[in-house]
Amino acid sequence: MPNFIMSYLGSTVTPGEAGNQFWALIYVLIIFAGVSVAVICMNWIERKALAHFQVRLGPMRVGPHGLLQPIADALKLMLKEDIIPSEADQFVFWVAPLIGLLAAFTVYTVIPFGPSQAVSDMNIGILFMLGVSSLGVLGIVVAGWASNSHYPLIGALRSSAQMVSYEVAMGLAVVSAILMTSLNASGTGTLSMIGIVQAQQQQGVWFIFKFFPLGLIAFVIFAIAMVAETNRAPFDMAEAESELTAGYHTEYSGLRWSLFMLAEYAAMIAVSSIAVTLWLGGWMRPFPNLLNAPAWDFIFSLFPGLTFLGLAAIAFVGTARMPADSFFKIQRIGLAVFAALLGFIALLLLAIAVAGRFADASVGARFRDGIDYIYWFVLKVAVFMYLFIWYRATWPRYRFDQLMKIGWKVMLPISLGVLVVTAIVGVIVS
Amino acid sequence: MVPITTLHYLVVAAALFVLGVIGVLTRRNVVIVLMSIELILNAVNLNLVAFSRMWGNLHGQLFAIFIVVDAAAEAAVGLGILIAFFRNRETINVDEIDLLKW
Amino acid sequence: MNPVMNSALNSGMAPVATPFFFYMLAGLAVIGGVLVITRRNAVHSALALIVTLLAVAGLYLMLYAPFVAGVQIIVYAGGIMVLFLFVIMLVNIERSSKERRFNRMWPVGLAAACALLALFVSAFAKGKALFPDRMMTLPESSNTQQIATMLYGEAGRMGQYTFAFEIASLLLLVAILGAVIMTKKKI
Amino acid sequence: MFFLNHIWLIPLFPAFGAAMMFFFGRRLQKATVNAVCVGAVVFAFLFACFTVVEYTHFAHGTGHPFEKIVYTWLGSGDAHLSFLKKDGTTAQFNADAGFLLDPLSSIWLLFVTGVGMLIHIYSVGYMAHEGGYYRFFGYMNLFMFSMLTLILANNYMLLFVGWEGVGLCSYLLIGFYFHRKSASDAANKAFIVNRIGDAGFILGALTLSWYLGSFRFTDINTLARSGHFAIGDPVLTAAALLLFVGACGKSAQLPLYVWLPDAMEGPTPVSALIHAATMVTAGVYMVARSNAVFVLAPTAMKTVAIIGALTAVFAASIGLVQNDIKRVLAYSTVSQLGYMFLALGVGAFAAGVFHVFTHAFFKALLFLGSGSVIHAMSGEQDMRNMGNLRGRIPTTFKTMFIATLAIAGIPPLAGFFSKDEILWQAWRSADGGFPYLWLIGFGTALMTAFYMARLIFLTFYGQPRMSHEVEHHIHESPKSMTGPLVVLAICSVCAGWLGVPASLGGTNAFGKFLEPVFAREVAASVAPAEPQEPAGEEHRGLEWTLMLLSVGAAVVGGGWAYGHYANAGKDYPEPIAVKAPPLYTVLYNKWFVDEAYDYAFTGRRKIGKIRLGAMGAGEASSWFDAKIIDGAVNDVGWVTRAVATLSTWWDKWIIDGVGVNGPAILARMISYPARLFEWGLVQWYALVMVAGLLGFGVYYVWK
Repeated sequence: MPNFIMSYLGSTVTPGEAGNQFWALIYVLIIFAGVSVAVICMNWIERKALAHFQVRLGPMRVGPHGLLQPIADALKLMLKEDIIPSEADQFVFWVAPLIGLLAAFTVYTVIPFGPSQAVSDMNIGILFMLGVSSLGVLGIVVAGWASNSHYPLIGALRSSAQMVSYEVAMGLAVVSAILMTSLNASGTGTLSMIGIVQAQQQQGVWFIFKFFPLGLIAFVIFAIAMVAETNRAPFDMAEAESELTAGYHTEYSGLRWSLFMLAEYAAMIAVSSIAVTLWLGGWMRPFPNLLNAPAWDFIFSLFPGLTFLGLAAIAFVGTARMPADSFFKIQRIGLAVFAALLGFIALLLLAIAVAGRFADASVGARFRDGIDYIYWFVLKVAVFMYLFIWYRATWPRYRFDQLMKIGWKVMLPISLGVLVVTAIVGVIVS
Repeated sequence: MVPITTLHYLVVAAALFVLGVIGVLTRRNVVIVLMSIELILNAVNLNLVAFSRMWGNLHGQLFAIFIVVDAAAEAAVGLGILIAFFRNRETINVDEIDLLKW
Repeated sequence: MNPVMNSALNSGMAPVATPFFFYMLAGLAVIGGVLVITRRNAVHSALALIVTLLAVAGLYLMLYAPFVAGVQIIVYAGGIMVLFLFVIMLVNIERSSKERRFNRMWPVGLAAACALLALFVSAFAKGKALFPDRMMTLPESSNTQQIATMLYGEAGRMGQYTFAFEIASLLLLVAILGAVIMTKKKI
Repeated sequence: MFFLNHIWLIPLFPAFGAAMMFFFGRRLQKATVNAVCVGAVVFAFLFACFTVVEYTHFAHGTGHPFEKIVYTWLGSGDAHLSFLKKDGTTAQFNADAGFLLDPLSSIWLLFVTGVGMLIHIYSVGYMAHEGGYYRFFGYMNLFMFSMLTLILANNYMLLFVGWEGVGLCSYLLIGFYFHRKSASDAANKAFIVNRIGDAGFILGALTLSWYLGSFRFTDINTLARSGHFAIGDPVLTAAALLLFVGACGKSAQLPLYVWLPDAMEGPTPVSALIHAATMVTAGVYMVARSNAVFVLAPTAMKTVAIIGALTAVFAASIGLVQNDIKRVLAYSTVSQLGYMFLALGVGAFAAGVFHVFTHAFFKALLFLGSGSVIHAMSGEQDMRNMGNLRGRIPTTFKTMFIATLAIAGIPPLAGFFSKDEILWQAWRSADGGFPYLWLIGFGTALMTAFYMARLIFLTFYGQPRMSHEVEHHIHESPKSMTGPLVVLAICSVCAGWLGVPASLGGTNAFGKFLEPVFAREVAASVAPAEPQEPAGEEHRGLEWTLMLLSVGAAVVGGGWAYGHYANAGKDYPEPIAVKAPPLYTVLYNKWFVDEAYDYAFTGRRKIGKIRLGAMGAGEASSWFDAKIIDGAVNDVGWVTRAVATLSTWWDKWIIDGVGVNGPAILARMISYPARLFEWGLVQWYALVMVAGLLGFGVYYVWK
């Protein structure tokens, strides 16, 4: 058994491909935990960032700078009474959030955090992702219907119509990126997520810059469609408070409601991952072909540690700036401990980077590279997450008919045009 | 355990097919009748894909894809007819849709 | 879809898993089918049908047809079923849940279907020897490329199914137009 | 070889412009229309220039034709479409979309695109205030497309496509002001008269292919020159005559010329482009293209020469007294076309083509100039109401004056060289040259000089005879109109220098360039060049005499016109009307040809009470139909009705009562139980389907 476990460590393929179920299971657990933690962080960051956009402080009480607020929220939601309306369809009401959650999390099986850092590399990866993420609509429709109430039903119909509409433009934008993967010697493209990133590596260009501005247009279309696809502002028709109370989850409360939230944030991360994989070079660090000496590898491998060092520094500054009143003592200590934790992680990562530079064995370097890959991927996704918050703070909501009009009459033709032009340019180039 | 052969898949497909036929023949709700038709089409697809693997070529899969296209068209048109009909007659029961008799 | 299942298929490391997953998926599919035709509520039927469709997609994966599986998920589960749910909600009438589920000729229909089942079973029993024990192995990794080649052709040559594919797209277009024209109140 | 290999693009440029106009023209701005349509023709011109340059490299002066077959347009490589030749063997019916470039088509290509480009630019100014702007340019581009197809075709079938295409465009453009009855009548006339010629043409082409087994020019020329066929071969003579009928229609020769003067109803640029410079020379082109066949048919050659000479003098005589400025030019065109056919008929193909070439420039210039005059005169076309315009529209005056000198044959302008070449060949050519032909041509030259000078003096000299209001509005045309005039004037001066004859110390480069096309034997291009004009040296004196005579004729004609018209005031006297009033009446009414045609062919006029021609035939058949056929029908009807009355009774009581209703009642009674099975329920039908499925299944499993 230990051999079985260890045998995977030197592997250069994903556990799914290697047929290693144990490691696949571990990966699944890691990703599940990681996404959950990310959602919690996201929750805190969103509240803080929104507050600062609006020149407020945001949560400040629970933990230093409200750091423990999401945990408190989670506890509250779990302990709340779980109300099921008496006229609702019990079973469907119960199963709806699960459908959404399942769809959002199943997607992560094929998201490549690195060339071997994925649960599995499916031959039809991107198709699978689009398909499974489109299942999320079902959860919303069914939730709205099962509530047996007007607002949820209208919200559900609205949001599902919106998602179905934008899926079309999104899919076409994705196809134009996939088309670019076929611009190699053999002329065969790939649908595999890892293959798409490797195609960008071989062609030496992120697809967002390929055939400028075709790649950029496709990316922008995807970036708009993905906001609509996740029902976020400014496309959050379904949850338009002023019109529909809370849309399809008006009748939900407690744990089930939090499952919806979890599914929404997980879906946001998932579509951002698709965008990063398809257009922004996935796990690749900047200029992997240009700056490819071992020294550059080393320098770039310092980035994860330095990032955590920076976070630790911010936390330390926060500690130092806290009032010296004894009222804040516990908070100050807590923040200091948090900063120390971040600093410790930073040192650990730096040590790994240094060790990877000087260790001759392949395992050490691979370990360092793995951390690099995951770091750059997560960094790119984090940028998108921040954009989601930014949109929400900045833009007013669309009217529903305008939304559909843009989806069908603007985005769809443009993405079709980009697809056709990309195909023509591809044929001419090759 | 018995290895899984084409026959196993055929049996599953036959079961789905018969279920679909029962749905088509007995249910009153048009929507469910249409869903039963989808069941039948899926049974056929399963057969085609199973045979595709059995013979080691892809023609069966291609046929399955074409059938999926067909199913999409059928669902769109069928449901369109249904909505138009519902608007006129306020019913979606098959046995109340009998204008053809006259 | 499922890492464990993939591994079993690819490496042949754990052949035990194949029958298990087959029976699980087949069971899900059949149970889903039974629920589709028995539920009183159309939404429940639709949910059951989704389960069946996903299980069938899993069976496609086991048959080394990942592309068909993907298409099944996107088109059926993601597209057609959403359409069904939409329509169910649009024509949702209270009285349908209180009326008879089956029509008056249901015993006849059931009998016919049973006869059909009997026919299938007898046909399988009669032709069992025709089926080889082992199936051919299709290469999973190039499945999508091969399908694409047959659909679109390669290197300037029309594929075997290119024409059929175009006709199918035309069929879809006609279906869209038909559905829109029938459904819209004012064109 | 890029341009040669892409020669098929040349017609496609204007075709693209035309397509754009037809599909989107209505929505486009004028600037866009200009950019697309004029741009297309400019592109075609540039492309043509490069192509011809490349062709001269390709041919190295041997005149070897370049042939590019894009695809087989009619027929195929297999034996699906074959036909029996005259000698009983089968041949492929094969018409390609193929393009042929040799010296002959290069010349046409260059001047058609060049003059076409200038006229397009001119039209931008001329049509600026007209409605249907995009329609005009769309038709013009369509015309360019057809004309280029015509001249680049490598077989009679594709040539016929272009031939009909230019005919169609001519029809559309003559009838451009279709709300005017006279314009649409003129368009109809042109179309119908052309159809007569086209029938001859297609019959000739089919006869040729029936006899020789191919539509392709290269094949036909090779066969005809192979020495296989005797000179005077009757089938070839018939084919050549039929082809010439086609040429008569398109190029307005004697019996069929009537449409061309009426075609002046179209806008002036159209008259310049289609009815002077390019389309009407298509007949000349076709005859020159078929020269190998014509050479084998002396009778046809004689016919061509005589018809050409007669047309020349006939049209010139009408032109002497016409008052509409464009009609004078139209008759002048017919007359000059007669010259060209005269040259072709006496076997001097190169001379005829040369005259086409020079004529394209000065006649286009004359028409464009007259358009400029009309523009200045606010639409007035009658020369009686003009006068003394030379100071008011100086550019137009100067360019038109140059063109007049050129057409009158004053050395060293273009017309002198080409016309004197023709006259000289008419005198001495080995293929039927005949002094009387020269004499007719000489007389025509005299008349040409007279009526052209008359046009100039009446328009630009003398006293102003227009109304005060019109006079107030006279203005020089915009740059886009005068620019082409200047370019064409330069061409009218210089174009003749390409073909200075040997007797004047020139080299006749034009003739040399064309020589391979008109070679009499296949081997001519290979054989060493023999002395070109063995008789030239001996006859130099005679040639010079003839030249001097024709120049003298030009001067005399011009001087005579000067004497009569240079100071024409209001109500000036017409010299012919003064000296020979009956002749004037005849000439003024165009020899009453239109009236004669009305009597003989159309039947619009009656001779006494008898109507002849088409309408006569119509009346006769109408009478026959009304009296004989209908009478018979009515009688038969009466009989039928009588029988029917009887039959009705039988039908009603016996057949219906016993035969039909009886079984029907029976059937209704029997079918009542069967109807109970049709419930109108979908699921019942589905059940029946399942039953059928079961039946088939059982059959196949246990058969």
